[in-house]
Amino acid sequence: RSDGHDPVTVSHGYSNFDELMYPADFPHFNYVNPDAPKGGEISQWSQGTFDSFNMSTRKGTPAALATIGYEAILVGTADDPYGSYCYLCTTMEYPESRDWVIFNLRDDVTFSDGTGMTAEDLAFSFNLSLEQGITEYREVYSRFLKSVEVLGPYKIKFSFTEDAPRRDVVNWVGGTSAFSKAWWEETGTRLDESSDAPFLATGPYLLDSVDIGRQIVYRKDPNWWGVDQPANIGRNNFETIRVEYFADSSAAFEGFKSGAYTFRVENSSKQWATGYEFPAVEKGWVKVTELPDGSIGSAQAFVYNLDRPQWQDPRVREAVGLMFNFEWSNESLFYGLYARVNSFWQNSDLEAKGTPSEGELAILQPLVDEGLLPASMLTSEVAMAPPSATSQRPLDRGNLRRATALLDDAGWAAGADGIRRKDGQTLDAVFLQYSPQFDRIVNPMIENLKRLGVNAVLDRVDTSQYIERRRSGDFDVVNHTLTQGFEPGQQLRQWFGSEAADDSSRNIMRLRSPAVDRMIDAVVAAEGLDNIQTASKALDRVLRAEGFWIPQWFKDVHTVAYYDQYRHPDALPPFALGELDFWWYDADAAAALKDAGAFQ
Amino acid sequence: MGAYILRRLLLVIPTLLGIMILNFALTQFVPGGPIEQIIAQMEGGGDVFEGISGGGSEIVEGASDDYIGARGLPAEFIAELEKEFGFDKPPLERFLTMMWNYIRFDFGESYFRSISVVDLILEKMPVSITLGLWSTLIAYMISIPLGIKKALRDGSKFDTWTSGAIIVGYAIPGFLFAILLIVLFAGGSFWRFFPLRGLTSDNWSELSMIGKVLDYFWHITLPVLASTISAFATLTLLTKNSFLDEIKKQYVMTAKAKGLTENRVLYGHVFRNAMLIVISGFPALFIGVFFGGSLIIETLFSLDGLGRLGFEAAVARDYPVVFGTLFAFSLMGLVIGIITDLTYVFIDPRIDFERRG
Amino acid sequence: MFRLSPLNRRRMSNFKRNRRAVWSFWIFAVLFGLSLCAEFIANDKPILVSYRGELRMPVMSFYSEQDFGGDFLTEAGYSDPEVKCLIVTGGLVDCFDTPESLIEAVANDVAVQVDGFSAGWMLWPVIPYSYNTIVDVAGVAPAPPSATNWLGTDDTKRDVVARVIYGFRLSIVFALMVTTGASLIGIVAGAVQGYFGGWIDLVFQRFIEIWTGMPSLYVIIIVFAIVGRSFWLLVFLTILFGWPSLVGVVRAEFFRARNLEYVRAAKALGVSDRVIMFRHMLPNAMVATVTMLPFLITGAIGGLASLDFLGFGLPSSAPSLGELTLQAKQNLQAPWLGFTAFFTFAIMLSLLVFIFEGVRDAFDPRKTFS
Amino acid sequence: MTALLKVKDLTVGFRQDGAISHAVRGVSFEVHKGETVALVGESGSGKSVTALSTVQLLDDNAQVGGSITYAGREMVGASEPNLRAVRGNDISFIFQEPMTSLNPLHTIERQLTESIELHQGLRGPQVKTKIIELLSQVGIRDAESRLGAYPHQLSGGQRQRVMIAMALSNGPELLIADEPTTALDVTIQAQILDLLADLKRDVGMSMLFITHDLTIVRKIADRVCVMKDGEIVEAGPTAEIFSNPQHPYTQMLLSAESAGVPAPVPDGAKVMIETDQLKIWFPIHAGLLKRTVGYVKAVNNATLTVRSGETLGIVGESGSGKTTLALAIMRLIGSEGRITFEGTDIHALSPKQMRPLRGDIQIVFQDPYGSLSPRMTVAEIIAEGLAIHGLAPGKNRRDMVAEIMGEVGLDPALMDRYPHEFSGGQRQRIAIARAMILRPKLLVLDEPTSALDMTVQVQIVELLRDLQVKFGLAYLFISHDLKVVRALSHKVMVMKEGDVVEAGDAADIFDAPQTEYTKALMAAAFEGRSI
Ligand SMILES: Nc1ncnc2c1ncn2[C@@H]1O[C@H](COP(=O)(O)OP(=O)(O)OP(=O)(O)O)[C@@H](O)[C@H]1O
Ligand SMILES: Nc1ncnc2c1ncn2[C@@H]1O[C@H](COP(=O)(O)OP(=O)(O)OP(=O)(O)O)[C@@H](O)[C@H]1O
Ligand SMILES: [Mg+2]
Ligand SMILES: [Mg+2]
Repeated sequence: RSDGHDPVTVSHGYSNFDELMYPADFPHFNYVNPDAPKGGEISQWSQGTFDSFNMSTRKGTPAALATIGYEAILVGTADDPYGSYCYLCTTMEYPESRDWVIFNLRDDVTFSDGTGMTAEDLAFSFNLSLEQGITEYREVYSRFLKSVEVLGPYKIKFSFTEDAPRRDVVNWVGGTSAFSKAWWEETGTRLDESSDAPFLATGPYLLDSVDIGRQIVYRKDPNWWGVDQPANIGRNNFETIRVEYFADSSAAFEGFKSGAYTFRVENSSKQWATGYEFPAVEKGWVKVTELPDGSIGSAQAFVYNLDRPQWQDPRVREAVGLMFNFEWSNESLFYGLYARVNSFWQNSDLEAKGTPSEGELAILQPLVDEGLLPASMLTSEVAMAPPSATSQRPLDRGNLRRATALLDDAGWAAGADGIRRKDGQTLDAVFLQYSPQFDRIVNPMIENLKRLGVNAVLDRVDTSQYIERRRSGDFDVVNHTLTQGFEPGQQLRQWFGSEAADDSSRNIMRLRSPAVDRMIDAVVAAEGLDNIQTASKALDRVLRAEGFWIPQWFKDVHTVAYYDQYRHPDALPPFALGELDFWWYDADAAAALKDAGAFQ
Repeated sequence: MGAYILRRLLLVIPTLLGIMILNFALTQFVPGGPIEQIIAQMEGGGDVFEGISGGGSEIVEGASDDYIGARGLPAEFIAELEKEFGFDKPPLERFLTMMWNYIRFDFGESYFRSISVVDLILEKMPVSITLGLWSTLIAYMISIPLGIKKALRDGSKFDTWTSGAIIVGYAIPGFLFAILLIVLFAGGSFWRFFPLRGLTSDNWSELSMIGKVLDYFWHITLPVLASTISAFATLTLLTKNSFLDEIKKQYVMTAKAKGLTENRVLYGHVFRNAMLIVISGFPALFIGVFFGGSLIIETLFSLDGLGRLGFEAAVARDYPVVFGTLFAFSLMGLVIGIITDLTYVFIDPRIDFERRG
Repeated sequence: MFRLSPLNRRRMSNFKRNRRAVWSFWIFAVLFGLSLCAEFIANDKPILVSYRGELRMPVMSFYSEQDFGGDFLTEAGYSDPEVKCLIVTGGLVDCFDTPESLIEAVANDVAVQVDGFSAGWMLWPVIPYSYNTIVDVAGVAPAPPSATNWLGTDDTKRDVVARVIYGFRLSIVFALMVTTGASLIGIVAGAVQGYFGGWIDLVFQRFIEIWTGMPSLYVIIIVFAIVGRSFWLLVFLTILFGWPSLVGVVRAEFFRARNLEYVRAAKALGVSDRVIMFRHMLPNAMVATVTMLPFLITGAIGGLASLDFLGFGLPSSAPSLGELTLQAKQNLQAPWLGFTAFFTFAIMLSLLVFIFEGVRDAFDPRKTFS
Repeated sequence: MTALLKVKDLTVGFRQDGAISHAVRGVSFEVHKGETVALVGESGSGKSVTALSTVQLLDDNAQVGGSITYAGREMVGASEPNLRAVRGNDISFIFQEPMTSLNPLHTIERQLTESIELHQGLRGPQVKTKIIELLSQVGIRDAESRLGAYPHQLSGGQRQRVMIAMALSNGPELLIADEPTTALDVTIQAQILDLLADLKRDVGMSMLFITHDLTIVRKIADRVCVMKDGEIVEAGPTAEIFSNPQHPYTQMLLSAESAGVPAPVPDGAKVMIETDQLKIWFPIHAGLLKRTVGYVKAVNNATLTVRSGETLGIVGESGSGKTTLALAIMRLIGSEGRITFEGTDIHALSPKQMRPLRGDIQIVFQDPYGSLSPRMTVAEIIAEGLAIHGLAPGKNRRDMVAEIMGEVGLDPALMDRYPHEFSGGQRQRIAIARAMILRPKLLVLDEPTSALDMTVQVQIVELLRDLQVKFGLAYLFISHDLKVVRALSHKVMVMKEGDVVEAGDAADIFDAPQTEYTKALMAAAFEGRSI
C-alpha cells in the first residue's frame, strides 16, 4: 500500500467520510453565538471527593474537569460526529492509505507560562502517554504506532503499523493532549502518579483555587493564545468555572436550592419529577427545562448469559423478556421520563427500521444462503422490544399468555407447584446486580416471572464480587449498556464477536454467532458513510433478532435546572449540551438575582 | 500486678499476629479483589458509596465504545496489575513480607491512591476527632447527670417523659434526622442557618482566632447533633439503673449521715461504685474519640473521615488500607484493653485477675 | 399447674405493679402475635375461596389458575380481575374479556344466565397485599397514603402496611433470636471469665480479641457467596459476631462481685461455681445487661437494616424495616416512608424499654410501689 | 434542761406488697443536752428504725408518722437541705453494721477526711494529723500506716472503730450510736466508752445509745428506754430500771444471762479439725504497679485441734486475726500450713474437691448482712445448702426452713423477705440458721451473738449446746463476749496481733490466765461486770 504512489491529501481537517462540514475559512462554529458576552461564573456539583488532577492514572480520584485546560491538535464539533479540524495545526497531510499523518503546526501556540509550543512538545506528549499512560491503552497503542518524527519545529509526522485500524488512527493521534516537554523534564512529574494540580498546558482555563475534597475553581487564562481562533469564537465564555463537591446527593440538592452552585444537570427521574418545586423555582430564580439531546440513545439492557443452558433456547429468552413491563415501569417508577430502547444505535441514522432496505438485503442475502440466518430475516420487520398492553398493572396477561406458550413450547412445563422444570431442573433466572438503584425495577419483574413459573431471584452483591462473578460467567442476567458509536468498526468485535466471548468486558452475554461475526466483518470492511450506515443497520437487525438482551430505556432530553442567569443559543447542537462551552452569562439577570437574594 | 501487666503486654504480640493471620487468611477467600475493583472503575462503575449517597440515575453510562481497538481486558493488563499488587507471589510470602514491614511500622500505600496508609489515616483524623470528641462529650455531659436524676426520681413524671424523649431520640434513624436537619436548617427551602458541608469555611485561614473557633462550631453543629441524638438512650438508662442499684446501700446512708450534699453523695460516693463499667470505658472512649467514624453522617455532611475510609477500603478491597488500619487499631485496642482492665483495679481495689473458683 | 416459687411470685407481682411495663408487655405480645400470623392479615391470596361450591385455602396451599378454570398452570394471581371473575363465576370463559362487569354482575346478584355458572366467593385478609405484592393501582411509586394503601406504597410500589407487618415480624424474630443467642453466649462467657479469672480469662480474652478483629463484612460476603443468602445464615452470623459485645461488662461486674462477702458465704456453703455465678452473682451483676437488652434488640434490627443498606443483608425484596428506612432517605418527597419507619422503631423500642424496666424492677429487692 | 431530741408518737411502717408492716408504733422519748439515753430491747423491736428516723435516713418504702424535733426543729418531712445541715454536724451516727456502712472503694483516710473537711473547714496536713489522732483515740494501732487501707482490708472491729472515729470527728452535739461496740474486745470497748464519757463530760455531748450489753448501759446511760415490738414498754433512770424493773420483759431481760458450762466432751471423741503452723500474711501493695511492699501478718503459726462435741473459743484483741484464721480453716482464703479435717488434709484440696466437704464444715460470718445474697429471699438462702448437699430429700424444704427459723427465734412468716428487710440481729440469726440447717460436723461461729439481745442470746446458746450434745458437733467459737465464750467453750485460745498467746482448757484460761494480755483481758471483762 505505502509504495509512495498514494495520493496525499492536504487539508484543514479530517473525516473518514465525505466532505468536511466546515470549510477551511469558517468564521466560527454554526451553533455558537459569536457575540456571546464573556465573563461571569458557572458552578456545578460533583459527587464524592477528589484528590488528584491526573486523569491518566488509576491512582487517586481525579477532580472534575481536570482536563479542561488541555488542548489537542484536532478539535471536534458538537454538530458533526465525523469531522475534526486542525486546531493546534494549520493543515494536515495524509495518504489515502493513512499509513502516516503529518501535522503542520501553528507557530503561535503558547503554554500558559508563555513558552511556545513546538513539534517537540507534541512528540514528547505522545511518547509520554505511551510510556506512562494507563496500561490498558498503552498495550494496544504501542502496537499501532510505528514512529513519531519531528520534521521541523512545527511539523510532526506519525507513522502507523500494519495492524492499526485505518479508520481510527488520525483521530487517535490528533486527540492527544499537548504538554510542555520542558516543564515535565524540569518538574519531573510523572503521568502515572497522582498530581495535585493540572499539568501545564495550552488551554483556556487554569486552576484558580482548590480546596481538596470540596471545591475547585478554574479561571480563564487572560493570556490564552487561542481567544480569536475561529474554533473558539463564541466559546469558553465564562470567566470562572466552579465545581462544588458533595458526598451525598440529597445534601447536594439542598445546596442547589440554596444557590451554593448554579447549574444542575439532573440525572434522577424521581428528583426531576418531584424535587423541583422549591422556593427558588417558585420565585422564578431557577429555570427548570428539558433540552433536546441528539446523541445516540444509551442501549441499556438486561443481557442473558448465553453460556447458561436455559438461555440457549431463544424462546426462553423471549418469554422472559416479555415479563419486563416497560410501560408500567416508566409510568410507575420513572415518572414517564424515559423511552424504550430498541436498537444499539437508538436515535441515530444507524438504527435499523422496518423491513430491510436494498443495501441491507445485499448484505444479509449471502448469510441467508449459507444458512447462517433464517430467510425470514429478509422480509420481516426489525425486532422491537415487546410492548405491554397495560401500564396500569405490572403484569400484562397478553404477554403472560405468549410467554407461557413459548415456554411450554420449549419444553419447560409447569409442575404441581407452579414452577417450570425441564429434565428435573428448575427454570432459574438469577439477576446479578450491584446497583441498589435497580432493585425497584428488577423486583416487579421478578414477581412477574414468578407468575410465569420462573424461579427468579435478584442477587445484589458488591462491585468487586459482581465483576468477579460476571467475568467467570456466574450469573444468568446482568445489566449492560451496549451503546455503539457513530463510526462502528473494529471495536464491534469486542462487543459482539465470538472471539471476545470468553473474556471481555463488552461481550458479557457471551455471544458466539457466526452470522454476527460475518456482519461485523461487513461493517469493518465498509467504505464510505452510506455503506457503513447500511452495514450497521443490517448488523443492528441481526443483533436484535438474536434476542440476547431485554432492552431497557433511554432518555432523549437533557434535564437541566439553572439559576436564570445563563443563556444559550436558540438552537442547541445535537451532540452536546455545552453549558460550560458555548453558554454565556447574563450579567444583568445575575445582578437582578443577586439583589433578589437568590444566593445566600 | 506487675507480672500480670507484663504478661498482658507480651500477649499483645501473639494476639496481634492472630488477628492478622485470621484476616489475611479470610481475605484469600473473599470473592472479588482490587483488580475487579479497578475493572469496575474503568467501566465507569465502582463507586462504593452508591448505595449510601443515593440520587443515582436509572441510566447507566456504559464504557465508551470508541477507543480504538477496544480490547476489553487483555490478560497482560491483569497480569501486570497482579504483579503490581504482589498477587503473583504465594500468600505466605505476601503475608510474611507484610508483617515484616509492619514490624518496622511501614504500612504501605493504598492500592488506589499514591499515599501511604499512615498519611491517609492522618488525613481523615480531623473529621473523626471532631465528630467523636464533641458527640461523646455531649453524650456524657448530658446522659450521666440525667441518668442520675432519673434514678433519684424513679417513677416520677420527669422520669417518664425524659425516657420518652431519649427513646425517641434513639429511635430516629440517625441519617433521617441528619437529612431533616439539612433540609430544615441548611437547605434552600426553609432556613439557611448552618452550612451544608465541611468543617470550616472557605476563608477559614483569613479568620481571626475567635472567628475560626466560631466558624468551626458553626460548621459542626448539625453533624454533631445528628450523631449525638441516638447516643443518650443507652448511657442514660445505664446510669439510671446502675444508680438505682446502689443508692439504697448502707454506705450511701453513711455518706448522707455525714451531712454531705446530695451531689457529693452521688458523685463522690455512689458514682464510682455504680459506674464501674462506664468509668472503665473511658480509656476506650478516649481512643474512640480519635478513631470514631460514622459512614452515613460523614457522607451526608460531605465530611471525609475514617468511617468512609474504612468502608471504602473494605468494599474496594484496598487491602493495604484494610490491613494497615486493622493493625493500627487492633494494636491500639489491645493496649486499651489492658488499660481498661487496670482501671477496674484502680476503681475497685478489691478486683484482681487471679485465678479463683 | 405451673407453680412459681414465692420469690418469683414476688417478682411477678412487682412486675405487675409496674403498670406501664405490663401494658407494654401485652401490647408487644399482641403485636408480635399478630405479626406471626401475618399471612392471614396481609396477603395477596385470599384466606378462603369458594369455587364451584368447593372450599379452598389459597393461603395454605398452591392452586394454579387452571384449577379455577383459567389458562395457566402457574400460580393464580388472585388479585387479577380475571381470576377474581373466574372464582366468583365458577370459571366462565367470558372472564377473559369482561372480568369487571361480570364481577359486578355477581356482586349485585344479577343472575348470570350462562351455562356453567356457579357463584363463588373469596374471603380476603384485611390487607389484600403481601410484602412483595406490586400494587395494582395506577400512579407513581412511592404513592401517598390512600384508602387502598393506608400508609402508601414504597418506591417499588408495594404496600407499606403489609411490608411493615411482615418487616416487624422478620425484624423481631431476627432480633430476638440474635439477642437471645448473643447475650446467652456473651453472658456465660463474661461470667466464666470474670468469675474464674486467671488463665481462663487470659486465654479467652485473647480469643475474643482475635475474634472481634475478624472482618465481619468479609465473612458475610464469603459465606453468602458459598452457601447463598438466607435469613437463618444471617441470624447465625450475627450471633457469631454479636456475642462479644456483652462479655466485657459482664466480666467486669463478675470481677467485682466475686470479692463480695455473699459469694464467699455461698462458697462456704458448698454451692457449685455454676450456681454461684448464675443464681447469686448474675442477678446482682445484671444491671448493664438488663439495661442494654432493649437496645441490643433494636440494635440487632438496626444492624440488619444497615447490612441491607449496604447491600450485604437480606435480599431487597425481603420486608425489612431497614430497607424501609433506606427508602425513606432515598425518597424525601415521600415522608410517609420516613414517618412509618420512625414510628415503628420508636414504638417498638419504647415497648421494649418499658418492659425491661419492669423486669429490672422485678429483680430489684428494694423496689416498692406505693 | 431542755430536750435536745424529742420523739413523740413516732410510728414507722414499711410498705410491702401493698400492705404495711409496722416496725415502730407510737414511740415517745426525749434526749436532753448532755444526757445519755440507752435504747435497749428485743432484737427486731424497732430500735434501729427509731434511730434512723431521727434524721430521716430510712428507705423510701418507710412511712414515718408522729413528730421528731431536734433543737426545736421538726425533722419529719423536713427538706433535704435542712436535714443535711443537721446530719453529720449536729447529729452524728454510728451504724449498727459497720461492715457495710463504709464506702468500699474509698480508703479510710479519704472517708474520714471528707467529714472533717466538710464540717470543720480544715485542709491538708492538719486534717491528717487530726485523723491520726482520732484513730489512735479509738484504739487503732499504728494508725498512720493504716490510712491507705480500704474497708475490706480491716477487721470487723477496726471498721467499727473507723465508724466511731468518723462520727466523733466533728464533735457532734448528739451522737446516735447503734450498737457501736459489738465487734470490739473488752479492752478497746472500755477505751471507747471512756472516750465517750470524756466527750460527754467535756463538751456536753448527748447520746442516744442502742445496745444489748446491759453492762454498758449501766455504766454510761442516764436513762433507759426498753423496747419491745415497736413500743417502749418501760422507761426511766438507769438505776431505777436496773434495780426495780416493772415490765415483765424488762425483768426477763435483766435476768437473762448465758451461764453454766458446756457438757463435757465425750471420751474418745474424734478429732474434727486440726491445724498446724497455720500462717496467713496479706501482702501490702503500693504504687501504680501495685508492687508488694510488705505484709500484714494476720495469723502466725496457729496450731489448734477441735474434737467432735468440743468447742474451741477464740478470743483476743480486735484485729488479732481471728476472722482470718476462721476463713483459712474454712479454706476460703489462702494460707500456709496444714489443715486436716477428719483426718484428711484439706489444705491441698482443690475448691472442687472441697465442695462435698462443705456440708460438714459451716461458718457463720462476722458480717451477716454482707454474707446474704441481696437478691435472694431468706427462705432461699437458708434452704440452699439442703439442695446442694442432697439433705433431707423427702421433706418439704420450706417446712424445714420454718422450723429452723423458729429455733433461732425468727418468725417463719418472714421467710419470703429479702435480707435488707430485717434488723441486724435478725440477719445474724438468719446466718446462723443457714449454717445450722445443714447439721454440720464442724461449725465456725464468728461473733454470732454480737447483735442479739440477752434473751435471744441465751436462746441461741442453749440451742448450740443442745445440738452439740445431740449431734456431737464441734464448734470454733469466736467472740468478744467472754461470758458467752465461757458458757460454750471447752477450750480457749487467746490471740493477739496474729499470734496465739495462750491456749488451754477454758477453766484454766478464765480462772488462771498466764500471759499479761490474757490477764488484762479478763480483768477488763470481769471488772466491767462488777461495776
Ligand atoms: N426495709 C424494711 N422493710 C421491712 N421491714 C423492715 C425493714 N427494715 C426493718 N424492718 C423490720 O422492722 C423491725 C425493726 O427493725 P430494727 O432494725 O429497728 O430492729 P432493731 O431493734 O434494731 O433490732 P436489732 O437489735 O436486731 O438490730 C424488724 O422486725 C425488721 O424486720
Ligand atoms: N484482705 C486483707 N488485706 C490486708 N489486711 C487484712 C485483710 N483482711 C484482714 N486484714 C488485716 O488482718 C488483721 C486481722 O484481721 P481479722 O479480720 O482476722 O481480725 P479479727 O481478729 O477478726 O478482728 P475483729 O475482732 O475486729 O473482727 C487485721 O489487722 C486486718 O486489718
Ligand atoms: Mg438494729
Ligand atoms: Mg473478725
